[in-house]
Amino acid sequence: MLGSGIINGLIVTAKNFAGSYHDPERMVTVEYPEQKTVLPENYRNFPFLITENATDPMGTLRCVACQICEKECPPQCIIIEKSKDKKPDATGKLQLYPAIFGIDTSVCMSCQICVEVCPFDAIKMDKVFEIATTDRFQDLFLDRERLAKPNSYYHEIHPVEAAEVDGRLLAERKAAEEKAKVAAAAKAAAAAAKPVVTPPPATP
Amino acid sequence: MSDPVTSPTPFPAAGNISDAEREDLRRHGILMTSLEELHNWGRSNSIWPLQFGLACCAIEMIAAATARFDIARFGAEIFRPSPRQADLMIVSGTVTKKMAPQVIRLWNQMPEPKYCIAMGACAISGGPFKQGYNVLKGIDRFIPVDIYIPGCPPRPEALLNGLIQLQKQIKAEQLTGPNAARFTRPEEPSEFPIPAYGAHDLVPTKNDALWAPPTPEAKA
Amino acid sequence: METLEQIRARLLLAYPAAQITFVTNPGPAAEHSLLIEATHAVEIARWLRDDTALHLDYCSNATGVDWPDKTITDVATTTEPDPAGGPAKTVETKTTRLQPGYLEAIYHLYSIALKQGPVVIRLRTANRTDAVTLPSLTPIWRSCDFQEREIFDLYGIIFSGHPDLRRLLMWDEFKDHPMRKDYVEPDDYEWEPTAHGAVLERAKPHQSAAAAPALKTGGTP
Amino acid sequence: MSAAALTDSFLERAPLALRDWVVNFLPAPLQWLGHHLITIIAVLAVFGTFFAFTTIAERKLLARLQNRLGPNRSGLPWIKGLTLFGLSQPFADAIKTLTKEDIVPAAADKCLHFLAPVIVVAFSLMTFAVLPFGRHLIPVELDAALLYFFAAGAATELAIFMAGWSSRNKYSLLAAMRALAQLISYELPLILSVVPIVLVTSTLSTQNIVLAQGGWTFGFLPHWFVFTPWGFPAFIIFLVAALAESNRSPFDLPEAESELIAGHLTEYSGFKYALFFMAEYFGLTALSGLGVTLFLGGWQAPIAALQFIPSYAWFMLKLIGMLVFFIWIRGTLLRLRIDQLTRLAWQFLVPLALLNVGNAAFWILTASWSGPLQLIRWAISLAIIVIPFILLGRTLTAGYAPRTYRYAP
Amino acid sequence: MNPFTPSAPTPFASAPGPTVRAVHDEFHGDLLEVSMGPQHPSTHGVFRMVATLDGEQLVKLKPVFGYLHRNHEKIAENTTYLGSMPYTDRLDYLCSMSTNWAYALAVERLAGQAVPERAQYLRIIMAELTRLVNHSCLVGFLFNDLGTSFTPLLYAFREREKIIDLFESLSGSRMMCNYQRFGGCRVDPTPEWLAAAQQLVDNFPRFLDEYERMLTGNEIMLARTQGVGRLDATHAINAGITGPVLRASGVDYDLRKVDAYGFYAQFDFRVPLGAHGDTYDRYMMRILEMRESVKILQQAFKRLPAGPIMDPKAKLRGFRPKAGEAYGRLEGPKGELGFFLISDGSPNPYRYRVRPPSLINLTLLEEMCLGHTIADAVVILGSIDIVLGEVDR
Repeated sequence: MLGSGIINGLIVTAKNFAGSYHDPERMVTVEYPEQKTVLPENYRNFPFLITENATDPMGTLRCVACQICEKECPPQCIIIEKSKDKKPDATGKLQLYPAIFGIDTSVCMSCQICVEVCPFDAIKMDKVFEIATTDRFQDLFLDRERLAKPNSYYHEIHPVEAAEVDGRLLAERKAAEEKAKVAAAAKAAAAAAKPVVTPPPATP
Repeated sequence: MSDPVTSPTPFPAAGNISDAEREDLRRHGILMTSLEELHNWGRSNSIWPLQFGLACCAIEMIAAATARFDIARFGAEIFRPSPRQADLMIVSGTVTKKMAPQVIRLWNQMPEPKYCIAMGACAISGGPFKQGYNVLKGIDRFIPVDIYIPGCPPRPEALLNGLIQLQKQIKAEQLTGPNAARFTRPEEPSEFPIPAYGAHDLVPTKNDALWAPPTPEAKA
Repeated sequence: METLEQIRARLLLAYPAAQITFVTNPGPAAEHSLLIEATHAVEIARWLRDDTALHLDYCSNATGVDWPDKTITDVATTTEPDPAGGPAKTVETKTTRLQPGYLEAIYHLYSIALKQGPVVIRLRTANRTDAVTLPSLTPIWRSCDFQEREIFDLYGIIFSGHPDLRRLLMWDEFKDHPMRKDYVEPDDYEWEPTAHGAVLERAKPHQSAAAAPALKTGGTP
Repeated sequence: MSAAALTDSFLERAPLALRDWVVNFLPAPLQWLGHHLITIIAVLAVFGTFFAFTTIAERKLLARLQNRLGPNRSGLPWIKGLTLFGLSQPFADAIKTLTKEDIVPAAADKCLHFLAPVIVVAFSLMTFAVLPFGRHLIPVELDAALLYFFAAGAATELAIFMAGWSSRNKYSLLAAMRALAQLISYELPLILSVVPIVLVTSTLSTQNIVLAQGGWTFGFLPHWFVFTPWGFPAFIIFLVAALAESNRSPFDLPEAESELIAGHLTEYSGFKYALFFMAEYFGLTALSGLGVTLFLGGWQAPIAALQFIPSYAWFMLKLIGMLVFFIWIRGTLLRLRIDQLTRLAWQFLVPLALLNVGNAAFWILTASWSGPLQLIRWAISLAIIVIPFILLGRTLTAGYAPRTYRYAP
Repeated sequence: MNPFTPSAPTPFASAPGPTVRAVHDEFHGDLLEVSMGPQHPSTHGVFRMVATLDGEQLVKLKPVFGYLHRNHEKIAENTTYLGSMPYTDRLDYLCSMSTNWAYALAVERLAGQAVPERAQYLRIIMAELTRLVNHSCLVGFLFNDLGTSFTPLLYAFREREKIIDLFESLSGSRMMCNYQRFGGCRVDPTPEWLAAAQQLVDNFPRFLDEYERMLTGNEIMLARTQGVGRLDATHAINAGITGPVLRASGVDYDLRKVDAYGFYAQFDFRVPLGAHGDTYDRYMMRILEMRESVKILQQAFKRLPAGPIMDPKAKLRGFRPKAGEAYGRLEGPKGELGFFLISDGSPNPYRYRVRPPSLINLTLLEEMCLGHTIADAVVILGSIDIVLGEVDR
C-alpha cells in the first residue's frame, strides 16, 4: 500500500534516534578536543628524524645524509645537504651527517616512502596532526632542529616497530663488533706469526 | 599574515583588556563583556562553511561533518551551497589553474566577515601535485588564507583543530582600534582580482599585493 | 581467440591495399600490436568491430604517446676477409641517423560479447609538427569520444571525423600540448624551499644571488 | 472542584490578567491600542523564542537521527567552559547573521529584492493572529478566521516568487517557478482538507472549532476530529499539504539544495537570509498550530483528568509534537520531483480530499445513528475513504515497484 | 533483448533516452542555459555541466572537465615507478586500495613480477573492502542528490569509518593507503586485525538490511529512480561504459570473472545483472554487489594462507622494468580501471596512462539525461558514480 515504504523508513530513523541514547553503535561521535581517538600503531603523518640521545639531538642524528630519501621522495619535499666533515655515529664509526635537512610539510604527502627506502632507520613517521598554522612559510617548513626527535619518542609512538628496529640495529652492531673483533684477532695472530710484514689496513 | 603594528593604547578600552585581567575581574564577581565580545562569540560559534569540495580533502571534510567527528558540535554543520550565506571557505583539495578563477570568484561572492582555511597540502602549496603544469601552487597566491592545515589529507580531527584555531582567532578580533580585524578596515580589499586564462598559464600567475614568499635574505 | 598474426593475415586479405605492420612488444607482457596505416584505419576498425569471430565491440583504452625526434646510432658489424689471408677482421661502422618523431595513438580493443581480447592497434602521425591528423575512431567506438579529445588536448593529434573535437582538460585559450615530451612548464617556482635537481634549476632565477636554499637555520653542530 | 473552576483557574487566566494589569496603567482612550500592542508583542516574543529553539531542536534532533550529537558547545560569551548543551546556538547564529554583510547583486531588482523577505515574514506572522493558543488566548476573534489564515499563508509563496524573480539568478528563477507551481497545486488540497471540519462545525472561527472538539467519551477518549473516519484522512492530507506549503522536505523543491544550490535564497545573505529562514519556521509553526487547532483538539486536554494543566500548555505541547514529527520526516525522506509533486496533488490528494468532503457530509447525515448502526456508520465512512485511497494509490504508483534481480549464469 | 545485435549501432543517430518533446517550439519559449558546477552541491566535486533547460526539462547538456586536472600522468612520467604508487591513491580517493592494485598489476605485467599467494589474498580482501567503502558512500551520495537531509549519507559514512579504521590501522593512513607494492603488499596484517575485519564483514549485512529497509522500498525513491536515465546495453557497450553501470543495463561483464585476475577464479560469487538500465537498477547493482563482496570476503578470511607477502625477488629501489609495454586492468568499484605503461628501460615510465572508468562512464551522460528534468540529471550523474580525481586526473 502507498506509504508503507515511507513508514518503514520512519521506523528506521526512529530506531536510530532512540539508539543514539543507549547504543554506542548508534552514537559514534568522538568529542574531539576533549576525547581523542587512539591512533593506531601504524598511523603516519609527517616524517621526523631519530636521534640517539635526547640531550644532544644534533650530535646524534642517525641520518648519514645518504640522500636516498631526497631522491626517492615522490613530491620532492626533502632537501639534504651533506656535511663537509665526519663525526662518529652510535657505533663510533665516522660518518657524514646532514648539514641541512629540511622537509616541507606543506608539500609532503605522507606516503612513507622515505621511511621504506632509508637503510639506516633514521627517518620515521610521526603521529602529530594538530599542526594548523597561520603562516605557512615559517611553520610548515621543518628544519633539522624541528625534525629531530629522540629514539624514546619513537618508542612512545610506535612501540612494536621501534622495538623491532632497535633489536635489528643492536644485532647489526653486535655483528659488526664481532667482525671487528675477529678481524682484530686475525690481525693480531697474523702479526704474531709474521712480525715483519706490515698489517693490511683494517677494512671498516 | 598581515599583522598590523601593535601600538600601545594609552587608555585601554573594555574590549582591549587582556584575558588575564578579565579572568581576575571575573573571580571578583565582575562580568566584563562588551558588544565586541558578544559579536565575536556569535561569529565564532556560527561558522557556516561553503559547501565546496575540490578533491581528496573534500572527502575528509565531509567525514568531519559525519557522525564520528561531527563538526556540528561547533555549530558549523550548516554547509551552505551558496557563497552568499557562507562565512568560511574551506579550500579542500588541489586548486588547478583551471579552477582557480572560480575559487576566487566564490571568495569574492562571500559576504564579509569571511575566512579561508587552506586544507591539505595541495591547497597550501600545490602539495604533491605542485610539479604539475595545471596546478596552482597554493591558493594564497590569490586570496588571503587564515589557517593552513597541512596533511595529505589532514585527518578530520585536524580540520576540527583548524576550526578551533579559527574560532580562537575570531574571538580575539577587535572591531576598532589599530588592531582592528581585517573586515572592519575599509582599505583592506574584500574582493580580489580574478586571473584570466592565458596561453600558457594564468594571467597574472599570482597576486603580488597578497603573496610574498620570504626571500632567503629575509629568512637569514 | 586468433593470434595477432592470424588477424593480420585476415585483415590483409580483406584490405589488400592497407599497410598493416606487426609491432612486437619485447617486454614480459608480450602484448603485441598492429600498426595500421591511417588511410584505412576507419574501415579496418569497423571490420574489427563487426567481424563475427572477433567482435571487438568495446574499445577500452585510447591513449596518445609522444615519440620525439631521436638520433639513433646504428652499429653495423661487417666481417671483412683479410686480403692477406689472415683471420677475418670485424669492422664496426657507426652511422647516426635522425629518426623523425611522431605521435602515436594506441587503442586497446576487447570483445564483451565473446569475452576476449585485447587486440592492440596503433596509428601514427607523419611527424610531430604539421602532419598530425589521424582519423577518429569515435564513430566506431563511442568510448573514444572523450579519450580522443584528451589526446588532442594533451598531445595535439587532430582526429578528423571526431564530432566534437575540443580541449577536454585544459582551458580553450591554452596553447601548448602539455603531455609532449618537449613541453616547458610555466615558470612558477618562486617558493621552493626544498629545491634540488631539476627543480633547483628552475627555481634559481627566483632566488637571490646567494642562491642558497632558504632556511639555513640549523648551524653545524 | 467543579469543571468550570478547573477551566477557569488562575493559571488559565494569568496571561490575560497580566495584560489587563498593564493596560490599566494607560489612559482609557489608549487602552484598546495597548491591549493589541501587548498581544502582538507577546506573540512575537513567545514565537520568536520558540523559533530560536525550534532551530536548535531541529539541528539536535536531526543529529540524533543521524547518530551524532549536534550543536552542543556554544555556551555564553562571558563564561568559559560553560556549554549549556548548545542551547545558545541560535543566538550565536542570530548575532552572526545580523552582523553579516548584506549583498545585493548588481543586476537584481533592488526594490523587490528588499521587499521579499519583509513580506514573507510579515505574512507568516499575520497567520498567528487567528490561532487560539488557549481557552482565552486568541489574538483576534475573527468569524472568518480560516479564510484569513489561508489568505495570509498563500501570500508567503508569492514572496518566494518575488525573491526568486528579483534575484536575477537562474537558480532563483527556477525556484520561483517551482514555488508557484507548488503554491497552486497544494493550496487546493490544503483548503479541501479543512472543508469537512467547516462542514461539521458550520463555523469558520478557529475558537469555535476547538470548542466543538471538547468533551471525552468515558473521560479518556477525546472528541478530536482526528479520531473520526473523515478527520483522520483530512489530517493526513492536511499534513502533506502543510509540508508542501511550508516548503519542507520532501517538498522542499524551491530551495532544493542538491539541484538548485539554495533556490530562491541563492542571492540572499545576512539579515535578509535570516528573515527567510525565520519566515519558513513561522510558517511551519503556524500551519502546525492550525493543524493542532483543527484536528488535534486545539488547547483541549487529551484526558479529562489532565484539565488542571492550563490550556495554552496543551497547545504548546501538541505544537511541539507536530514540529518534531515534521523534523522526523525531514530526517528520513527524499525529495519529490516537480512533476511528481503536482501529480500527487492533483491526482491523489485533491480527489481524496473531495471524497472526504462527501464523507463528512455522510457523517453529518448519519449523526443520529446509534447503537449497532454506529458501527455500520464507521464502516461505511471508512470504506468511502480507504477504498479510493488504495485505488488511487495504485494508479499513482503504477509501474513503480521493488524489483528482483537475476545473476549472471 | 539481445544486447549483441549484429548490426552496428550508430552512436550519434539516436539518443537512448526518451525523445525531447519540442514544447518550446510550440510556445516560442526561451531556453535557459544553466551552468551547474564546478561548485555545485551534487556534481561530486568540480565537475561542470552546462545544461540547457526548457522549463525544467533538459534539452542539451554538455559536460565540462578539467577542473581537477592535476597532471597525474605527466608527474608519473617524471617519477620512478614506486614514486607513482602514492599518487594512485589520489586518483580515486575513495578507493585507494584497488587503484593501488590496478597500478601494481600493470607494473607486474610490465616487469613479469610474480606475487605470492598470501599477498594475492590480501589484495582481494582490500579490494573488496574498498568496494564496500565505495558503494556504501555512493549510495549515500546518491540519496543526498535525491534530497535527503544527509541521513543515509551519514549512516553510510558511519560504516565507512569502520572500514577506514581498518585501513588506517593496517596501512597508516585513512584514505591514502599506499599499500600495494610491485610483487606483494607492504604490511602483513596481524591476527587481531583479521579478526576485527572478519567481525566487521559479518556485521555488514545488518547495515545493508537496515539501509534497504529505510530506502529501497520507499515510494518516493522508486518514483524518482525507476525509469530515469535509461541506458540500453548496445549503447553502453559501444560507449565503453563498464562496471555496475554496464551491468545494470544487463551486460554480463565483470573483469573478476572475465580476466579472473588475482585469485578471483577460486572464489564463489555471483554477478548481479539489471534489466532496465535505469537509476534504480544502478543503485540496486551496488547494493547487491556489496552483498556479494561480503561473500568473497568471508571466503577470503577463511582461506587466507600463511606465507610471505612480498616476492623475494621484488625490488623496492632501482626498479627498472625491461623495455616494453603492458596494459593492466581490473574491476574497480567504479568500472574497468586500467593502467597502460610503456617502459624504455629507465627508472621512470616512458608513458603512463590511466584508463579512468569515471571519465568514460560519463560518455553517454547527455543522452541519458535528455528529456529528463534538472532534478533527474543530478540523480543520473550520482548513479554513474564518478570521482573527479579520476575523471580529470
